[in-house]
Amino acid sequence: MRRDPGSDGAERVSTPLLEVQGLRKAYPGVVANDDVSFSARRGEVHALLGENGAGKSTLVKTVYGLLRPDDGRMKLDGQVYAPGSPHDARQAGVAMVFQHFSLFEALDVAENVALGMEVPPPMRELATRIRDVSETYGLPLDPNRVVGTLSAGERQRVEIIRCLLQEPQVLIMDEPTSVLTPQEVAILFETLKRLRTEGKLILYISHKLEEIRALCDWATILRHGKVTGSCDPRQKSARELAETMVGSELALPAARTQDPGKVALSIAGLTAVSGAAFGTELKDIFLEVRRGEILGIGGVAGNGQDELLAVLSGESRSAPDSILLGDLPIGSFGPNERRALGVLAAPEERLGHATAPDMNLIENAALSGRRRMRMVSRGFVNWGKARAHAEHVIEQFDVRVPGAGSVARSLSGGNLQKFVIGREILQQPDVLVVNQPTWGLDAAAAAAIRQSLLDLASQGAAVIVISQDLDELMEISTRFSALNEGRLSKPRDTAELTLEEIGLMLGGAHDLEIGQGSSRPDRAAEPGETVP
Amino acid sequence: MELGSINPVLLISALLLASTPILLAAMGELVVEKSGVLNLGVEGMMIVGAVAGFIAAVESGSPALGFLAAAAAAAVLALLFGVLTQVLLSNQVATGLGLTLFGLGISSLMGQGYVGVRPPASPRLELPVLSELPILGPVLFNQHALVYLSLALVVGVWWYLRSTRSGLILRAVGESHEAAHALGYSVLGTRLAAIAFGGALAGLGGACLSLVIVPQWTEGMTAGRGWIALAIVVFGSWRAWRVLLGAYLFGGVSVLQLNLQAAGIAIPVELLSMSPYLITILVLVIISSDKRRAQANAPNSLGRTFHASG
Amino acid sequence: SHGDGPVKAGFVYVGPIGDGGWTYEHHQGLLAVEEHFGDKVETVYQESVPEGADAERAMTQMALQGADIIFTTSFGYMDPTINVAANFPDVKFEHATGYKRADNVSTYSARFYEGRAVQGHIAGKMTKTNKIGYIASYPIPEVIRGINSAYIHAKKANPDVEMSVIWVYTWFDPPKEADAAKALIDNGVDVVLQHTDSTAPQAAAAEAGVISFGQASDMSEYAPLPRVSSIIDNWAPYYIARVQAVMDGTWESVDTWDGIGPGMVEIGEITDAVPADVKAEAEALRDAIGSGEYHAFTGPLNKQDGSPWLAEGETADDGTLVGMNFYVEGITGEIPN
Amino acid sequence: MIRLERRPAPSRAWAWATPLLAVLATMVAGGLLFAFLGKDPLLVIRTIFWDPILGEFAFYYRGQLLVKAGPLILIAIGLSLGFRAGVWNIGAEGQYIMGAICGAAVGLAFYPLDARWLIFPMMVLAGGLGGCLWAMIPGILRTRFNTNEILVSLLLVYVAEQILAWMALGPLRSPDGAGFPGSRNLRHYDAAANHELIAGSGMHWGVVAAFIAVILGHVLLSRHILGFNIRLAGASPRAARFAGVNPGFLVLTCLGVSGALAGFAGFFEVAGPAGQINIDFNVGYGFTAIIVAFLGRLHPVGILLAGFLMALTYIGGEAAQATLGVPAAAIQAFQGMLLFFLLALDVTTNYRVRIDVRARA
Ligand SMILES: Nc1ncnc2c1ncn2[C@@H]1O[C@H](COP(=O)(O)OP(=O)(O)OP(=O)(O)O)[C@@H](O)[C@H]1O
Ligand SMILES: Nc1ncnc2c1ncn2[C@@H]1O[C@H](COP(=O)(O)OP(=O)(O)OP(=O)(O)O)[C@@H](O)[C@H]1O
Ligand SMILES: [Mg+2]
Ligand SMILES: [Mg+2]
Repeated sequence: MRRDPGSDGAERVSTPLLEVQGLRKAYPGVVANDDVSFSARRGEVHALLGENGAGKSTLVKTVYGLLRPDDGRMKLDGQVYAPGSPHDARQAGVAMVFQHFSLFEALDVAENVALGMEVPPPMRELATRIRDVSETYGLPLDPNRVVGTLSAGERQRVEIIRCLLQEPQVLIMDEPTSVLTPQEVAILFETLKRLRTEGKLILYISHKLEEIRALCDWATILRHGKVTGSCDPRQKSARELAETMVGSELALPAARTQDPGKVALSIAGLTAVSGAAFGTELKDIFLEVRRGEILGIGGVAGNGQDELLAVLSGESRSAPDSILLGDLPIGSFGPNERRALGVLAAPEERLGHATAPDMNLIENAALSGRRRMRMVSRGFVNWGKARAHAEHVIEQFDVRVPGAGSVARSLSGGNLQKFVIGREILQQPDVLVVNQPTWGLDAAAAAAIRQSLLDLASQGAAVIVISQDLDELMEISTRFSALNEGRLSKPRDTAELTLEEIGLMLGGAHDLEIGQGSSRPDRAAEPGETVP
Repeated sequence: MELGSINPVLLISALLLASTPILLAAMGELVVEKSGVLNLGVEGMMIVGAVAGFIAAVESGSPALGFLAAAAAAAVLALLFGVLTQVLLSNQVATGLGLTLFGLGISSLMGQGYVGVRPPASPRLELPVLSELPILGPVLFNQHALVYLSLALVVGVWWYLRSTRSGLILRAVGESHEAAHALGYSVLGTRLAAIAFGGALAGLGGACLSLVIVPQWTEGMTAGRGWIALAIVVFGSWRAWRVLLGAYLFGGVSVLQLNLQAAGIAIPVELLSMSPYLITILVLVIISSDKRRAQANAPNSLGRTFHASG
Repeated sequence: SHGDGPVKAGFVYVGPIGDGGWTYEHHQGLLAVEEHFGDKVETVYQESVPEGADAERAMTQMALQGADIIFTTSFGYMDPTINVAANFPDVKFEHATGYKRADNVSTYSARFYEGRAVQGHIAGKMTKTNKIGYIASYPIPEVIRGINSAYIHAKKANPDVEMSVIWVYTWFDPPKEADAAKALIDNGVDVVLQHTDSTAPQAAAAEAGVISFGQASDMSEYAPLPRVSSIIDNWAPYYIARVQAVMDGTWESVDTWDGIGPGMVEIGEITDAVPADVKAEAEALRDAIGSGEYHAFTGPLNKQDGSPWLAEGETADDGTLVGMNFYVEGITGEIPN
Repeated sequence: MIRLERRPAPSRAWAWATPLLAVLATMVAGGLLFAFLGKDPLLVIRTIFWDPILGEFAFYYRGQLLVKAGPLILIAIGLSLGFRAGVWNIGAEGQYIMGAICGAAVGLAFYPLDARWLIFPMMVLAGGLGGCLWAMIPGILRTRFNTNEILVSLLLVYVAEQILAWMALGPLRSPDGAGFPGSRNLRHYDAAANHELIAGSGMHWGVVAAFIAVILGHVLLSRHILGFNIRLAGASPRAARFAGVNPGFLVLTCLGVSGALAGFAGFFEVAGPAGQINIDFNVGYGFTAIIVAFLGRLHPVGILLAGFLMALTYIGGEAAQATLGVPAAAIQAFQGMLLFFLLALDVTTNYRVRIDVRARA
């Protein structure tokens, strides 16, 4: 049943490079990997597919030596392979790019790279090698830049270069593209294809099925910790793939809604400095969102998304008339005053920003709903009302959780996100701002959330969706703006746009710039206007 | 008497020695904090070092053995903190405070037979050639070995953190323990080592008091110097050279205010006695008001508990 | 007289018995009582008792547990002693260095300034730089008396002498005392006197090669140099006498302020580092004070501002001495307040 | 190998059990320490934990427990609010001193006017205000200049001690005290005295204030929006900002309230049990209260219990000193152990401890 490995004249070796047999790993209350077996060859890009919590990350962490399996065996190049730590793995030629970056913001690129190597050369030599290797693969990097000042794409480059310098046989990538522009994705794919021709094995995890279809030679599919199948993704449609993962039929969001109404909220000429150590400054932002529409704001992470959300939610304040709600200047209002007026928000970071991890869902319901749901009278919290709100969200948004008394951190990402979005939507906002509403969520959960946003807009609310997932924005937004280095482009009707154009609005591929940031003249131009 | 009667060379010489205990303890705490751990038990470790060093020196007759024992005893105490906070994941602030309380108690228990005993003298180290320089030589280059050691440690810690791989790993652990763990570095091991090192230096600082500066053993003799060392680390924004500067500034003001009194300068004594603390606060304010700069060098994981699941 | 069983004597200490100074000497007194009476007494003590509510509790506790006499050995115990004594009329209280008495509360103190006179004389004779230094704790009458007494006699011995005073605002902080001694020495002082309790200044003096005096206890481990002599608090005879009075049933409330004569203040051995003639003069001064033929504050003496205080041959009355709050003429600097 | 597994939610059973286990473990370890010092461990433990409550002189000690626990609880309640919000006020000792100085100064200013209805309330206010303002210094420095409040509040303790010495020797020195340091005794000035409410009970206004603080603290944290904001800010500062909590406001509130409570404690102490401003007036309540706050797990009811437990170790410890000759230092080490054991055992609240028999894979 196996197919030929990588095309493009890769060497064909009959024995698999990596074999995994009967791997099992249990966490308290959940078996993350249950009797997982698969094998992969040199010169192939091997996808691991599965919904949230299927056990993909657990599996690759085990391969990388970060987790010790409870049971099962692995072989690398025919030899028994049982890494006790990532050091063993790296020595054996296994390298990994993590789902959540494993970079150190306050350290510079060379130091970050050195930390990922077993026997790094002296710093000066390392800097030269970083330059050389990054040029060779078309991923230019300045070894002396502090990582905290880099864009998300550049950071990913650091992780990849760190792996490449080890000359690994196996390269693991856990959701690498969620933070890249289409052009950057294209460059990454070029690099990966090149590695494939060099005979390396790439284990590739992503929720973006189109990508997998474009890149991968073979896919192993996981569900609830078990391998439920494998296939050649190029032979299947994205929908088929998704359904294999979920094990049921997928409901796709309904079409978008009627014509937009009056302007609900507008921003004029807003400039704001970030409070965070490595934050981005918002520059001269103009924005308008109408009732009944979804304004999509695309962009690569670290270009001002967090800052824009903070400005809209009231966490950062600005001059009163820089933000107008209808005709009412609200720039100087705090979050609760804005909530009272119907402006609600859901930040990207589900745990620790949208919710307090160690508080239960009742308390987390009071976190944003205190004002609009009238949970506080004369300073005292009416916990009964808070509980009712939490339970209403749980029921309406199909949040799977034992009860409203569960603490936020015990929920899975998808369920918590449903809770967060539901918590705001059930407060009947006039304006709702969400950042990365489906980040890291599997297809089913993502679809449910997108549907709820569409429903909200069709009921006449104005919705702003900030997202790095361009497919998502193409799917649900009425108009589209790009956020690049703190500047927002002029919005365009999404229906007229191609992915290619959007990519250019986002500043294209960051490659042309050699790690020198905003000093490049063409970055200063309004990105929207560079589109021919 | 006049301001002129204060001899600046002598003043510098006095501040070099007076600042050494704080400098040693602060260098230790710098390394601990760079690894992402906030140990507020410096005072407790210093006092245990002071008593252990004193006992060992008196019993063996050798100050050198005393210093070793001081470092070892304080390191053991620090490891108690390490086990509690790193293995049993207790709150670092509370544990550090407890360590100070415990250290004060246990040190006076240990030292009960040693009050009024005179320890063996720790000799000065005369640096050849330099100490023969006119005026400055005999004063600045004829100090106790510990003064030179503390200066060497500043250079050593600076070099270690900046240029060695192990120093890089330590900074990485302090910056993001999750990421360091993901790359396979032992957060626990690194931190325990840093904590023990910090303890050892605090112990040396304590022994510097009980064997060189005072020299005698008395209960509670560190009298808050451990706390000052903690302040100096923040003051120095986690940089070895600035910590040196901070320790010498505090030591300098403390010595200067006594000299001003000795010289009969008419500044109210109450104000002079407060001046080291007030000046430290003032400089803290100046340093931290530049928010971005102050944050840039602060270890990102400082004081946060790390638990590697799996 | 006292009933059956041993007399129970309680001691409340302000510092640890290992402070090497004030509390240490009181504890020596306790040991002397034990040695003198053997199993006819039972002693209890509590160390490091803060002044205030904690002191009242310590005393009450001792009284409840049957103490017959309780020595409270710090000035700050004055009001607590009076308060507790009111609750236990049958228990005798002895409060050191205070001025409030009651039917069952005696006070006792020592005339340390007599010893300071002897030290001042030696200091004046021994200084080569004509600068002597004084490490002072807090600006209270007892400390000011000591400074004045030392200065007067140093000046008599050597008219060119100057004195620097450093106020360290602590009774006991060895490193700070050491730093203060060094600051004095760096300012040209070659004789260091102290009215703080640790031996740290001795060590600093030893290192710098200047001379010093023991304080509160003999500090003989620093003899013959730098410590050339000392003032020793000797509480033992008083404690023995007072316990004896309880046994005999003759205890009465008294106010005792003894000096060199009755032996409450002792001058520690003057070492051979002091030239024989100076030593002889110093011993003569000590004996004259001890016998009462000479008073350490004898006129003519002016206050610092030049106003007359004591006329020729006039001696200071105890009332003025108890509340002394001024420097005598010649001392520079101000008393902080 | 011992492994820790994070519980999905904190275990209530363990949260209650660990303090008891910690006390037991401390008794065992402390017993060993006392045995090592040549004392009968059972007797010492009995003297510390039993005698003050039920022993021969318990009638006296029970009142003293209140006297000792009162300020500890009052200060710890204030501190716990800040600690919950991630605001680290380590300088309660200084605020306690300043409260005492301000309260006493107001009272002494009126001496010998006999108008208790006016003077005493004014003194209470002045005490609270003194502590509050002293705590606001680190608060304002933090919100304005981003200065670390742990260090500033701590350094200000030393400054406050200098001010205390200066006051005792200078402006507040009793004119009738023959030049000795220390103010007039407020207990001898009826309009200003914080007398025992029932003779011999140990109960004074400070203890009443402590009980009120426990109740208000509990209501605040469990029912009031400010308490919720405090918990939120401590649990997750970013989520708190999202919820509209103003961090600067919270820093100032927490420092202000904890400073005021410490100031009250200082005032009630100086006008009551201590009686006068003196050089060594402060005895470390401000620092011990930090431990009490953690022993009580930053929970008002826990703090109430912890305050009494701590007072017990002090009073019993002193009894053990006086009757059994146990050194004061051993008692101090014993208290340190108690805190260590609690902190060590606390891990069981949030984690399941697993012992792996299986060999390494
Ligand atoms: N450290 C942990 N402790 C307890 N449970 C864990 C831990 N890490 C993962 N799990 C659980 O194990 C299961 C598998 O998680 P894993 O991260 O491997 O999923 P995944 O397939 O990578 O999901 P995603 O697509 O969201 O990245 C999930 O149910 C998750 O909740
Ligand atoms: N009822 C209340 N009693 C006491 N304090 C409150 C109460 N409500 C709010 N606060 C506090 O006052 C501050 C102001 O918050 P409030 O909830 O009023 O938000 P707001 O003024 O509408 O908007 P913003 O979010 O900017 O403050 C908050 O930090 C909160 O802790
Ligand atoms: Mg994953
Ligand atoms: Mg507001």
